[in-house]
Amino acid sequence: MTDATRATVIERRPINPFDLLARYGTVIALVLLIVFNLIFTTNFATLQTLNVNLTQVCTIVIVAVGMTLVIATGGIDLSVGSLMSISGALAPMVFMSKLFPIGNIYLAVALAIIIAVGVATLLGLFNGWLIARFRIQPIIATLVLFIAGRGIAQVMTNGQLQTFKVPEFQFIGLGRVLGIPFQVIVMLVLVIIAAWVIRKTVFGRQILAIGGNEKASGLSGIAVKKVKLVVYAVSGFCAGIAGLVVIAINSASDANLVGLGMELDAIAAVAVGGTLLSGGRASIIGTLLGALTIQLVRYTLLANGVPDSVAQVAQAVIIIAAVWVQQQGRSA
Amino acid sequence: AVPPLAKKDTYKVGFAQTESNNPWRLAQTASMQDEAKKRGWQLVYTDAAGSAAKQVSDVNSMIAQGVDLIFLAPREEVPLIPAIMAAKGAGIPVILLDRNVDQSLAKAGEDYVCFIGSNFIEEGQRVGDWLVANANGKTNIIELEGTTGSSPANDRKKGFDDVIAANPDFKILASQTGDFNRDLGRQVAETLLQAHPEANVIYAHNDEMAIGAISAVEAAGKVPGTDVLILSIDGGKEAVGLVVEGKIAAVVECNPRFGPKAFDTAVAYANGETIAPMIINPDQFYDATNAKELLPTAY
Amino acid sequence: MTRIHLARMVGSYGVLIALALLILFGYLRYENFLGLFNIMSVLRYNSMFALVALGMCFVIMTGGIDLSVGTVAALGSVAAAYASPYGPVAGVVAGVAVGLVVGLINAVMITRMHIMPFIATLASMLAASGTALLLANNRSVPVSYQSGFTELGQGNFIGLPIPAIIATIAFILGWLVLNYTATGRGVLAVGGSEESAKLMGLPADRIKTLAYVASGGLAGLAGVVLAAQFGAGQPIEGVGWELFAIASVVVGGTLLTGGVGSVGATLAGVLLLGILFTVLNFENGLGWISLSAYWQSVIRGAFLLVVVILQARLVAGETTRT
Amino acid sequence: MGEDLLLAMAGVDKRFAGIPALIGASFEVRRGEVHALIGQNGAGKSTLIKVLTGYHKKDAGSVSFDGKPFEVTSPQQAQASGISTIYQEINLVPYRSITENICLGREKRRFGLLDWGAMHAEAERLLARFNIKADVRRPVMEFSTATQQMVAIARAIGFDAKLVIMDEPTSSLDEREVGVLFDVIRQLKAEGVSVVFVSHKLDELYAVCDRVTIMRDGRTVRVAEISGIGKLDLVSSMLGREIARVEGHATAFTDRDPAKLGETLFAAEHLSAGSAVRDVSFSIRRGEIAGFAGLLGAGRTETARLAFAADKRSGGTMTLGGAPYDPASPIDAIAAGLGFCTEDRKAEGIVPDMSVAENMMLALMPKLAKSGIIDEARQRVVVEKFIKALSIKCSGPNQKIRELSGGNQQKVLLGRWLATEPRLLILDEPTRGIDVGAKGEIQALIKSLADDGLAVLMISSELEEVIEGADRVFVLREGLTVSEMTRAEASEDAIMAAMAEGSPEAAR
Ligand SMILES: Nc1ncnc2c1ncn2[C@@H]1O[C@H](COP(=O)(O)OP(=O)(O)OP(=O)(O)O)[C@@H](O)[C@H]1O
Ligand SMILES: Nc1ncnc2c1ncn2[C@@H]1O[C@H](COP(=O)(O)OP(=O)(O)OP(=O)(O)O)[C@@H](O)[C@H]1O
Ligand SMILES: [Mg+2]
Ligand SMILES: [Mg+2]
Repeated sequence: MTDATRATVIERRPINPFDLLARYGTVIALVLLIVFNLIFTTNFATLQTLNVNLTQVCTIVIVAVGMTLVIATGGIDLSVGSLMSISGALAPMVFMSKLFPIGNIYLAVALAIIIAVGVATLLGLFNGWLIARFRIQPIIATLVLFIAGRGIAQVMTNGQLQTFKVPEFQFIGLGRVLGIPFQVIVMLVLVIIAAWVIRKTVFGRQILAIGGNEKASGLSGIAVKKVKLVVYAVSGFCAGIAGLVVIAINSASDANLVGLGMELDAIAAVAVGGTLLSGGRASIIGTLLGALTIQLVRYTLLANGVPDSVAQVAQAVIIIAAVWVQQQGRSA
Repeated sequence: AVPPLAKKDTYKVGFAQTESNNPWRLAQTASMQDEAKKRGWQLVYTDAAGSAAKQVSDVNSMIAQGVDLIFLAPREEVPLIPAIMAAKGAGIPVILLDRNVDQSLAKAGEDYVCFIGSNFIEEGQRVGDWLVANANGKTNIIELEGTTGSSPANDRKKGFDDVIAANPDFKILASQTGDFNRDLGRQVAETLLQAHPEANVIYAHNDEMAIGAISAVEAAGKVPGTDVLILSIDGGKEAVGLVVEGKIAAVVECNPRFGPKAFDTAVAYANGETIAPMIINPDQFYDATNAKELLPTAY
Repeated sequence: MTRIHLARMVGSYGVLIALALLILFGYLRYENFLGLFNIMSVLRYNSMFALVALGMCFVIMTGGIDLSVGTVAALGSVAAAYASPYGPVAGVVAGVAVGLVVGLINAVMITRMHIMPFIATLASMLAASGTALLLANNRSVPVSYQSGFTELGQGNFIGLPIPAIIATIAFILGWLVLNYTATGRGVLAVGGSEESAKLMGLPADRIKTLAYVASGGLAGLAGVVLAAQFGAGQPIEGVGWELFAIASVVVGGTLLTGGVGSVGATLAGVLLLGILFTVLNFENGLGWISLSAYWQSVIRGAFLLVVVILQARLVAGETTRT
Repeated sequence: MGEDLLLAMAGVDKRFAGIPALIGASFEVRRGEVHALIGQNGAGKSTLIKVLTGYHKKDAGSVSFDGKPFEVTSPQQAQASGISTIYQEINLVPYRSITENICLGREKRRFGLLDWGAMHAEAERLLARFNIKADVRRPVMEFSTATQQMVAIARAIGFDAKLVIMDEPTSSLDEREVGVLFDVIRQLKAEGVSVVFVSHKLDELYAVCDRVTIMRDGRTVRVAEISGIGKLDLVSSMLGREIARVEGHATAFTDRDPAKLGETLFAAEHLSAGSAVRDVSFSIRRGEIAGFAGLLGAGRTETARLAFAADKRSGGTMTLGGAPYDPASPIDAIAAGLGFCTEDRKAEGIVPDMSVAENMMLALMPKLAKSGIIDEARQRVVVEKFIKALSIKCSGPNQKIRELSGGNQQKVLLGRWLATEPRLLILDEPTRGIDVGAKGEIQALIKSLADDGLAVLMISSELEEVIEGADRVFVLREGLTVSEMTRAEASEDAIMAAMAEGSPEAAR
């Protein structure tokens, strides 16, 4: 590149401070939070703190990965929390042989995982079917399972807590590989796959195209319905996995509570991560950072003894600030 | 005065439950339903899903259906008053279960028959008293509160905190809500243990959060019962079992099996007996000294 | 070729037909279902949701959404409870005022800071809840029974529950505003195509601001009714009201994408979903099957499913061009 | 001279994200004149207008209107000050009725409430000026693009404005309707209203305008009396270079050798769907450009959509390459070798937030991918080839398509289909809203594609384009094929006659 062309490039795109803020806004927020904690929060700079935060953020990230894809198509999935509870209710019923007897515990656990995640995926597919086939608006279509899904899980278990001690299964939530919690590995794998799909595959591009202009996508030969079906199924799949992680850590499955409020946490993580709710864009890494930011905010408030009521207000302010800063960079 | 209850062989009674999202409530509902079945009474059951407003509307629909008597487990002290008054106006006696209502607005023996239940403040006090007596130098407390704004959370906190305030050796390092929820209780305990490594007592407002706290303590590489004393309220079987194992140090019972007492009271009222305005359940206290022996009787 | 008209009519009349069928079902199956006591109690209770849904309806017609209505109602009830000793007017002013303030904050975030309504109101939902708990010190705040404030919730006027009268007046005003004022038409225009509306010279931001402020104010008013009806400001009430309101609005045929909507059908939607609860309660009372609360949510979900699928099919049947 | 100036803009600068769209542009309009504003795609015409009406904020410059300095921050204020505007992309609210679209912003009231009766009457009255009778209570989205355009114009006229700005009002109108519009413009002029008229159709300028301002690359390069400037002069000022054109041709289509046409590639018999398409039959041969002519709403777009399976047909059969062709969706159509460039660029063409490259690769992407993974390198080659071949003006393949001017967006979409190497390419209004330079390029391109054996179905409301470009013309009227003409038969008079009153019998 010659000096002259470089000069014109700079002339055309002057560096905008907000641009930087927007692109790295979430990272900057994260760094600021960490610095704050290093100064004010006792016992912060330890490996255990990292461990606590990573394991606590896992389920949100896993769900938010699916949510990011859904949102990229211009949709939304309110049912994720309920799907988590269904998956969480089903798995113990299988591996504790409540549904049918299974001799081998490894087989039982494998079946439990497959059935639980499979059902969640199918229910996600059902969401997609409502949306693609009947053109029901996503908020309403997924509101159906948001309401009914938890009810189904509660009916299945009669609302009772299922407790268990099955280390083979609980490895999902408590195990470690090379010192890294297994659930964190699951989370990272999902994040990497999803980021790769969005960036590098035809499917990813089609998701973004549908979110950007559904009619144009259809006329360009994209199987809009199929893509939507798959995307909602993936969201169900992620919720199914997240449900298993939650019950594995707690050695108990409570259909009433597993995944309660998860939809809002996941959506907030996606938004703070810089993905527009209107569709057409997706940043999986952003979602990861968004979730980490929200998690760290929570950690900070809890660790410093801020009462719940004040913490709610603080979280609200921080979500808005994060989203606003990103918006600034875009519109400038 | 409270409307009378005619003497009959069987009754159609209402039970307005607050919510069904925790084991304690489920046990309470089951106890009521079993008792109704045993006596051959018809039970009209509603669930307010945690909303006081919906509970009032539930009571109203029971009134519309013409039940003979209403068992009400009020969500809150004040907002359920209109329901009690509506029932009274419709000539239907009401018996309150497990939570009372504001006595300045409605009175037992006048607006409703009576209150049967536990005293949440006292529960907190009993835990506090036990800790003061058995602390063995463990004085740095983390408190896991119930759902913010709910009356058991407020009262169990008040009872406990008052005892602690009177004993200057003890210190509450942090007090945060775990929403009566095992998963959240665990997460909050993890965070608070991390921020306050010197903590050696965890007081949880219910069993679920206490069990979550055990996981948190173990995840932090500490031994529950040895490094950290865990205290709880409710005293379900799982928790009492953990007392036997030594993971929970002590737990106050808050027995949800209301059925027999509630129905007996209704029959007594129909018979014209005088009913005490407050019937407090005798609740157990479990610790290492008695847990093993009492485990079979825990609910 | 009145596809859109037909679709809209199906949306509006469909919900009315469903409502009529549900009421008929209740009347035939249960004793006292149409008894005076039950009617009054259903109207009294559902007025709060009607107020919230009315505001939501306007917001949705602009193409937005307001998730904060439930916790704003809770906040409003706390404010009204504190003001209740000074009489009903003071209570109303206090409750509505906090609602208006939150609505204004929502509007500023959405129109000035260009934050998506879903996120903006999600944040204010959290913030309003936190503020309500702070104000109320985590407890219910009893209202004054002496000042006449509770009449707003518990009283009757010409034989009708006062909350129902308040809601009816609000809906008549809402209907007039939507159909007979420039602002009302502007709401639909902005929802239909914001850019077009702006280029046409409509004050899009002002219209959206009005919608969110109205929604906040109505939620605050619902909070006043809540406090008056149950005798306490309740910081933890209002959970899930936003979803109930959204469902009512959509069942009433209003498009979530904005631009098309009906105030009357929204009211029918509220009653439809509200009466469903009552029907479930009565069904339990029959003693045939004791529906646990869990089955109730499954049934409610299934009911919503049937209604929206029917609606979608009727609309799709009339629309060929994709 | 100064006192009869209604509008004077001088030294106007406007940048988008640092990229200049206007550089010291100036623009003056006298009272009671019809003033043409022309320039290539992306010259800055629409931007200049949006700056004037306060939709965009200008970075520098001065504006005076009606003798006073003019500072507005919203279209609403501009409207209130007497400037009413029809923007380039039709800007109506689709779900709302014609009446609302016409009367929004100046509602009629009685007792403080809207007087619907009076508003409907007003809407009907205004539409009547354009010889349009329509149920004004129905949502505008139910009407054809042309009617919508007329509604937008009626709306603008309805304000008692001193200045009416029309940004490419005729791009979706047919000749008859353009005639009606010109009558209205002349009436306005007679009433002393000034009109700014933006168009790429040069003949129209000569028909109705008094003066012309020419823009190029964000600058005002020339202002002249229209009577004092020749077409060639006009075009070369616009393009900034001398151009030689074949006299006697209004388009870039040159004569073609009928002998080169191959056998029939595509044939449709008795297509029908709803009331828009009742009975349409046509065929296209290899290497042939078939044209669809017809008035607006004749059903041309609908027919094309049926062939592409964008809509379901209710009757009729189709063959492709001799074999039965029965696609279930656009996916099948594309697989069979069809391409379809839609008339509504904004709604059905571009994905605004995606880059030029991504937009262009949308249809081809699956083919260029290896087991579902995008092959960036191969894509880049294709994209760069088409950017060059179509001379698309953009900062690079990664620029967002929404930042491009309308004409350049259209070229990207053309590239999207050409990249799939189709056998039959359907082009619905391919040169709508495109400047003469680009238009000529696109027309020449269509011709050379056909010369290479591609079958093209071209729908155009510009008669010249159909007459000079098409080897065979099918005339549609009210959902029926009413006439089929060879190049030799297709004269302007013959087509117009068929469009207006042809009957199906004449077709065979
Ligand atoms: N909102 C916008 N954001 C970024 N760039 C823009 C925007 N609007 C216009 N531009 C750019 O400004 C320049 C001028 O565009 P404008 O639409 O004014 O051209 P035009 O003369 O109206 O062209 P056409 O004849 O194709 O309509 C173009 O380079 C275009 O890409
Ligand atoms: N979205 C729509 N809703 C209702 N009717 C429509 C719609 N689009 C087109 N029509 C009707 O279908 C008929 C054919 O329209 P079509 O767009 O195919 O005409 P066309 O000849 O292609 O004209 P144009 O030049 O406007 O594209 C017209 O009567 C029109 O009013
Ligand atoms: Mg333009
Ligand atoms: Mg057309």
